[in-house]
Amino acid sequence: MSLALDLALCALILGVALATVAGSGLFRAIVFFIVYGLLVAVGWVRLGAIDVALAEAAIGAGLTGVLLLAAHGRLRRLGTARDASHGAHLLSALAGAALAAALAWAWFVLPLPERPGPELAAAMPRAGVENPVTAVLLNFRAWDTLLESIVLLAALIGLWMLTRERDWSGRLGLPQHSRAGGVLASFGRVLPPVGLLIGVWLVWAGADRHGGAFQGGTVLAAVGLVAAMAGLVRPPRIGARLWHVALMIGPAVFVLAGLAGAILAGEFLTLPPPIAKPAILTIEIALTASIAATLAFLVLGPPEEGRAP
Amino acid sequence: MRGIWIKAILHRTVLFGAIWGVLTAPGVEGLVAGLFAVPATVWLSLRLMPAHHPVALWRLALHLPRFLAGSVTGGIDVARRAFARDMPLNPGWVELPVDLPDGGRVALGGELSLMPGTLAAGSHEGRLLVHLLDTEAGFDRTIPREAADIAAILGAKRTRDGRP
Amino acid sequence: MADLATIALTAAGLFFFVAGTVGLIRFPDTFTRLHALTKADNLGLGFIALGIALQAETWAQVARLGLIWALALLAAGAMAQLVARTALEREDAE
Amino acid sequence: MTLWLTFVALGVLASLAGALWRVWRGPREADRMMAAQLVGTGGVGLLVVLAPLQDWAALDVALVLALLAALAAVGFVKARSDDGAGDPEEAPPTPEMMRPRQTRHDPRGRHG
Repeated sequence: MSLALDLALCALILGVALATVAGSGLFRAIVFFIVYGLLVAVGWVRLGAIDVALAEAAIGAGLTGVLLLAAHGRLRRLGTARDASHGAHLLSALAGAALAAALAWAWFVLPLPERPGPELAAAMPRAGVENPVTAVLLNFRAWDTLLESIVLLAALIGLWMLTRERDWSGRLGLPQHSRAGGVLASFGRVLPPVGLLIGVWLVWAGADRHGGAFQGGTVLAAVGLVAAMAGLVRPPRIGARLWHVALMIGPAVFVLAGLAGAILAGEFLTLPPPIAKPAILTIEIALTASIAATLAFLVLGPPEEGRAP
Repeated sequence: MRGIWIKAILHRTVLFGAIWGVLTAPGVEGLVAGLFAVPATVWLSLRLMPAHHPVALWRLALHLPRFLAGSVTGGIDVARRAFARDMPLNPGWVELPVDLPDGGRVALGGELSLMPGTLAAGSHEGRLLVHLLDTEAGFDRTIPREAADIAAILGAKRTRDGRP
Repeated sequence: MADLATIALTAAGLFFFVAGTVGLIRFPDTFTRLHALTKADNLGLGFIALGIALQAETWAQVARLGLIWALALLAAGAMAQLVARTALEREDAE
Repeated sequence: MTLWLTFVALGVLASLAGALWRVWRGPREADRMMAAQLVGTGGVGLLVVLAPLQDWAALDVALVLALLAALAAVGFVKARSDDGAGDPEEAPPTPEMMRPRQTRHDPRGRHG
């Protein structure tokens, strides 16, 4: 019976993936992609990967949907919201199939991924935290995470480079507005506080259970976007100092902690046990601020004048 | 006015504190983090939704059973229509003036959308737009009663456009 | 006893979920479908959460189920009004 | 109990699959969007059922999904507005779309 459930879930995920790429109509593909994110989150829960499921729920079912829908709305306003030509379809189908084949080949050739082995179990007491995922991300393989946080920042800078000259000093994204006291505005007043609480909790719980800077930061970005889209909170301008600090603080604190490790333990980014837990918590809090701000700004887009002056 | 604010801060601290407690239970280490998280949340909530109306919690509690019962009736009604062979539907719109502050009108709309046969589509110039699943079943008769309940929850103070 | 109640409540929840889907498929226009979705689905979720709450091991899990349902209701109330209004504004058949 | 709850989970999954038909079929964008909403609520329900079957931590994922359930719909109505940044409630409703009680004796209603 449990096998039937997993098979049904897999079939549904595959079916939705096919419907996303096979059907005509951009909007339909976007909605299927949102649904795909939802189902994949359930799939990760079935696999026992709660941390990944949380990230997928917040990113796949939350932020990506808003981003794609906004992009589609823009294409429609520009009058270019139509399907790609057959040739382009064929080309991307071939590229996708080649990528899938390469992944499948790698999956069969590489040794089967083992459950976190005895090495991780032996190392856990030195980690400073009890959640093995957090231990790996922020201690044992901190390099990857540090570089990822810098990549995210680089992506935002790349996006901002698309700003038109005359819009440079404007606020991020389109000028959002809503009817005062309407449904959207009221929803934007009620949801963000609860989201703030849940986002902070995800970061806090990440040390010992599941969650972490990425999941918490994404939730915070999402509810911040709700407040911004409801026209209640005005997005900052590119030059705003406070937000520069928010964007930079994650990677900066990470590098500082790495230097502290270099002095105390003789190797960059090695967190010796006595300072591991406070260091990881500090990095997590700083990373959360940076991830939340970066993701929210990425979805808002570069400054644009839009309709209002 | 000051009484409303103090009451609102108290209410919201208790509410968000309870949510934080639920999230971090069973451990007690979460309480320390809560000392920062809960006040920050209360501040954000007061900033986004200033306390203009005294909320009568006991009236809200009184209203809850009615809402739950209506929600169950609404679900059964929709299920009955969905499964019926000839699908008895008779959809149409009504527009009705609702004398509530703006947030209250939205809450009423949301509630009506979960109650039998009614679905709100926001409002226009103080009039709530309601879609009826069956224009002859008298679903709209209950709307004034719900509006009165919400008005009572929000205190007696009512303004037409609700803006402070 | 709790198990029996769980079975009854989750069965009711499943019934409403299926009813919501049947309504979504069978009802003739956007607005009536929105009725089916908003009402039946959240009732389904409510009954399932209630049934699972009887299996919970701690009160925190029960309260968390309540919070999940409350958030779903809030989302449904806002979503129904917003989507209905958008659908009201213009025809957009592709 | 495990058997029954697995059955319920399968049932919820089946009702999700039904909603996917509406995503495919449309015809209006609002129809597809609300079907995705159904999948969201169904996903929350599925995770709630999985909690006692598998891991109570599934509730935390359900909580995040429920919190962000309306996010896609909000993104949709924003993107659908004239300048991509508005609110459907700002414009007056189109009169020909909501002639009150106009469809009284037409059980099939309006088609989008």
